Amino acid sequence: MSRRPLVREVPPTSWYFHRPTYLRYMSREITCIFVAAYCVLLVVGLQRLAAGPAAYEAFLLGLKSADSIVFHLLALAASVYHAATWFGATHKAMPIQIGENFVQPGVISGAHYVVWLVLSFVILYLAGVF
Amino acid sequence: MTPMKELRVQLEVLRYNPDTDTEAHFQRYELTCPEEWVVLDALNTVKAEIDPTLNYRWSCHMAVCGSCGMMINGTPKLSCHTFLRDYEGTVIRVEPLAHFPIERDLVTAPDDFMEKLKRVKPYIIPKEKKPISEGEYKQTPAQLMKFRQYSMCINCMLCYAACPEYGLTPSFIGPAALTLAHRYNLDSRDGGRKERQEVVATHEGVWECTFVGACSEACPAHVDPASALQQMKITSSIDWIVEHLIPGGNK
Amino acid sequence: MDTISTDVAIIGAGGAGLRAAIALAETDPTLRIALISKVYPMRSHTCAAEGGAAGVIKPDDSFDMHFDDTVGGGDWLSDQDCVEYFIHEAPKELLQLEHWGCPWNREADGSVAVRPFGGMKKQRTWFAADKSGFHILHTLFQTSLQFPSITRYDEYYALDLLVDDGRCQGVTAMEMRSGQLRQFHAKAVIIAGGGAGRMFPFSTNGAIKTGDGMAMAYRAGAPLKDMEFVQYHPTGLPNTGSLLTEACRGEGGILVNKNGRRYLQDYGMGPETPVGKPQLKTMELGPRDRVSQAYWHELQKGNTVSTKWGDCVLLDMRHLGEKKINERLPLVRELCASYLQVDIVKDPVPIRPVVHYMMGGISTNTKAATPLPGLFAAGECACVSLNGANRLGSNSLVELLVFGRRAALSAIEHIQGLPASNAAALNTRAEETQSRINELFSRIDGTESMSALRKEMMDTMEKNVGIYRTEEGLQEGVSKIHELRQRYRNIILTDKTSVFNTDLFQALELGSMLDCAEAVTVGALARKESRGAHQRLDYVERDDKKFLCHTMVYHQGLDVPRVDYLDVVITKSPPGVRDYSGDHK
Amino acid sequence: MAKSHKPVVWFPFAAGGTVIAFFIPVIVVLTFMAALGHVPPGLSYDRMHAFAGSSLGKLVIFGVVALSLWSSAHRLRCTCFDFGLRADTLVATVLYIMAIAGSLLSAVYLLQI
Ligand SMILES: Cc1cc2nc3c(=O)[nH]c(=O)nc-3n(C[C@H](O)[C@H](O)[C@H](O)COP(=O)(O)OP(=O)(O)OC[C@H]3O[C@@H](n4cnc5c(N)ncnc54)[C@H](O)[C@@H]3O)c2cc1C
Ligand code: SF4
Ligand code: F3S
Ligand code: FES
Repeated sequence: MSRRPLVREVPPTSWYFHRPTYLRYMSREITCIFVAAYCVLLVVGLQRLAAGPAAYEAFLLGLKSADSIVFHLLALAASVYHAATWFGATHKAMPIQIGENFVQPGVISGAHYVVWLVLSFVILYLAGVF
Repeated sequence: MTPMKELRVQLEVLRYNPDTDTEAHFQRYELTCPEEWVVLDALNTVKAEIDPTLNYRWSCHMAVCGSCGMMINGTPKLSCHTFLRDYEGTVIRVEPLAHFPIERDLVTAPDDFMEKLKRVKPYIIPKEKKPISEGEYKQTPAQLMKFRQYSMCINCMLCYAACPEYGLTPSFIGPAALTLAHRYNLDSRDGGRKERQEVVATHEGVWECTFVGACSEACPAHVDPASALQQMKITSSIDWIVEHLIPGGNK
Repeated sequence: MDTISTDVAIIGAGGAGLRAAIALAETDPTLRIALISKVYPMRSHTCAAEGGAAGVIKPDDSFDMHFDDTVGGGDWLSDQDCVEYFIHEAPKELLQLEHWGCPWNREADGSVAVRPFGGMKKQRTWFAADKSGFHILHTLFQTSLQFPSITRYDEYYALDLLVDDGRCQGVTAMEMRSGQLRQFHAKAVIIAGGGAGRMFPFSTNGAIKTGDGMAMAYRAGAPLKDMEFVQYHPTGLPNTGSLLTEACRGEGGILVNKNGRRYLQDYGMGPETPVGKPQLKTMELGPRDRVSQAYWHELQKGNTVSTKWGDCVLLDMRHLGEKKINERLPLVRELCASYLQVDIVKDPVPIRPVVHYMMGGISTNTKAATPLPGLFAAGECACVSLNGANRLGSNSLVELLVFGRRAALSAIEHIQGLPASNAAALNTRAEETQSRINELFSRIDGTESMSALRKEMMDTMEKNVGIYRTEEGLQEGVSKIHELRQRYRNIILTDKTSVFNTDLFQALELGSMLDCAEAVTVGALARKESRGAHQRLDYVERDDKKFLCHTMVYHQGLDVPRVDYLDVVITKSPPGVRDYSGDHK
Repeated sequence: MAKSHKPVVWFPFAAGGTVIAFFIPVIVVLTFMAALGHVPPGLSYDRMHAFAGSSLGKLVIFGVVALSLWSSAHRLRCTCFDFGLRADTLVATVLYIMAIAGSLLSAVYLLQI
């Protein structure tokens, strides 16, 4: 008798349960569901804004519900998680070499976080939060 | 002389022999080993003293030849660089590298990987040819460092076993081969990027990668294939823009 | 049995085999080349070489100096015509590798950087961090992928040469994944099968270095040359035997005994040089044979440190600082951290000498030709008599390249106008191999266990053919190995299946190692002098009157092999004194 | 093998990923405050209308919404595949059309302001 290699198929619908790494990856990927849903909310908000003050006020008032709070919490968690994974990976996509050495990953992602925080505060400030 | 501490080791090894088996099954071995040993040492002891019919590949015992990749408790690892002390008190499950056909026991068939390596043209396609008598191509340390990390790949295929996209879509050229293309693309002596793009920029090339990152996590040589692939996605995208959106850009 | 017809068959796809294949393909693209290897090319043990490769390139260096270092380092047992050819080819080959993309370390101006190495008067070792062999091997392998005329037979285990009409015309090899035997009919055969360090229990060599190539040629009638010269590397990890490259000392690491004394000064390699300022060709940069021998003396004097891994001396690199260590010796740091749990930045590492390299091998001339027509050999399996009685670190990697290429050119010369071969006769030879395998499989009355036999061989080699040797010990070694060869005929295979049967391959490898081990012991017993790596406690002096010659060992079936001698080629450097006392005497 | 046209969808995906990372969290915080009943002054009709009325405002809002939508749609496409939904072309078509539709709608609304 001779060769009879055993081919093991990857189960297409459940593979990500096999390793924690895969679960982490999938959780990063499914943040997009919440982000997408939130974008839909933004589009609706724009429509209301275009429809006049009454419609817009109603829209803002409509946000005030328990469901909406839960949804916002999920969207916030998803978008922050997305941001963290994104900043953590930019040094891979766009490494910066100065002379012989590469800028440390921590420095690049750190710089991103700083810009992020500043930007967020500016926006919050412009929105009159403080 | 301080005596060496010993560990009781339990291995659960996937066995498959095409001559006698229709399916793979686990076999358990128990033995006592010095605590500083690696999984490969334990396997070698099993083969020499318990079961000579157990088969696996190894050679260097110093994590450089790339022969001894296996799934250890579900994670792709070099068995010569996986320490028993990290698994104290547990059963260590040893399986052949995932995503490759099992030839026998822990021996897999790497044909697909070997074929893909070749496809990316992993050799210098010189920018300008020059005879040996004219000496070396000058390359500054900075130019060297640009690609050095990507030249460290030992072809152990752990990244292929780690990458789910390769498992799901076996036509994917995969992390190590693509990274090797990137290594030559980044080399100041090389002028072959355009040729390699014919493979790199296809569907089966970088675009099959969804940046899972498991390849880089698994890589024992710290090559970071995930980063190479991300960089190639960016350069390939720029290529596309130049070719399609800039008049005369596809020359 | 399937027959594969080819022009040149190469056995071994390490540095030497790949270099030969590329040279063949480049020189004559119409040649069909079969590259046969029992492991995938990049698994070959060339990948483990760390330190680097020597070639004259810098303006302050000269061919003469490289010549003198090599001949003196080899204790005048090198053939000087061979050394001459080698030193001139070396830089060309290293540049060729550079053109093929090898990531050599560089100077700030972009030229290739060199580092100091043991026994070398000048800095001339090209390096790629401490992974030089790895990069050489991968560069060669990847370069070879562009030549369609090279057909690889990966994981084919070569068994016997096919000899007919007084010339070598092919080889039999087993496809490991199917267990099928194939015969390769070739006009010329190049063996590049690597070393045989695995005869010893404690070795830097990978599992594949079992001397198959040497044994194959030896059984086919080609003599093995200078096999008694076995190099011990002074700095191996005491548990795994993994190598800590000579570059550790080249960069400034020092060796100390349990009293903190840099003991090398007591063995003709002093006076002491300042710590962290290594001086070429003295103290820690003495040649490997001397440095390893000094360890043995320290052990006798009770000056070694006793650790849980046995007796050791200490290699101290702390003063190099973390930056330099990470830059130049990252692999060394990693190896010590993971296998010994010692951080070389903070602590000295316990080390001891470990079997490393075979100076001896299949006898070849400067053209890489063996005395058997049609058979060529290169790399560690060959003894072209470059390394003499002691190889200088970083000459071997270049030897692979220089003589790998040379073997290819000689093979091309050989196949011009060759008479047609007699396929039927070759077939008969191949059938003999098949029967040998069949007999091994069908043997049911075997009583010897392979792993037990292997252990006895290793123990014998360590005990009787180690750093220092005696008449008595060698006598015992010869008769023990001879006995093991007889008992080997009685080993029993546990695994009798066909696919990737490593039980079978280990048995075959053991056979190869026993053949080589016998050549080593017999040669060592006959050489009643001390020279380079061959040190006898009962004949402590070098004896140029009687032994300025190569040992040639001929296979005699199951009998004790025949020993003969061949003169050393001396062209311009008469035997002299090996001086490693540095500049200030 | 022909070269892939993936860059057409991947480039906006990557740009969108960056936009999401930098902008969406803080925007979520703003509407979250509204959800909690403390509408930030900047979210009042007047100020939003003024902002969306300016051409810079239009551009910013459109950029954020369109790129984020696109990025999410593309990622969702890959995720569907990862979950075992193998009708990739269909999934891609549906999701990309939805993203484009969302972007067009927001453009229309913005132009109405
Ligand atoms: C740890 C270490 C470090 C070293 N460092 C240095 C250094 O810094 N500088 C230096 O100059 N030298 C160094 N050396 C020495 C040098 O690396 C080796 O001598 C050299 O690599 C040998 O190369 P090779 O091509 O002859 O054999 P290898 O690379 O060992 O290849 C042997 C080939 O033969 C094949 N083969 C063997 N048997 C069979 C068979 N039966 N059938 C089919 N194929 C077979 C194998 O598959 C393999 O492809 C070092 C050696 C070691 C072990
Ligand atoms: S990239 Fe890393 S994991 Fe993949 S083959 Fe190379 S060394 Fe192995
Ligand atoms: S794991 Fe696979 S998907 Fe990409 S980042 Fe690595 S190749
Ligand atoms: S044995 Fe070489 S990598 Fe493990």
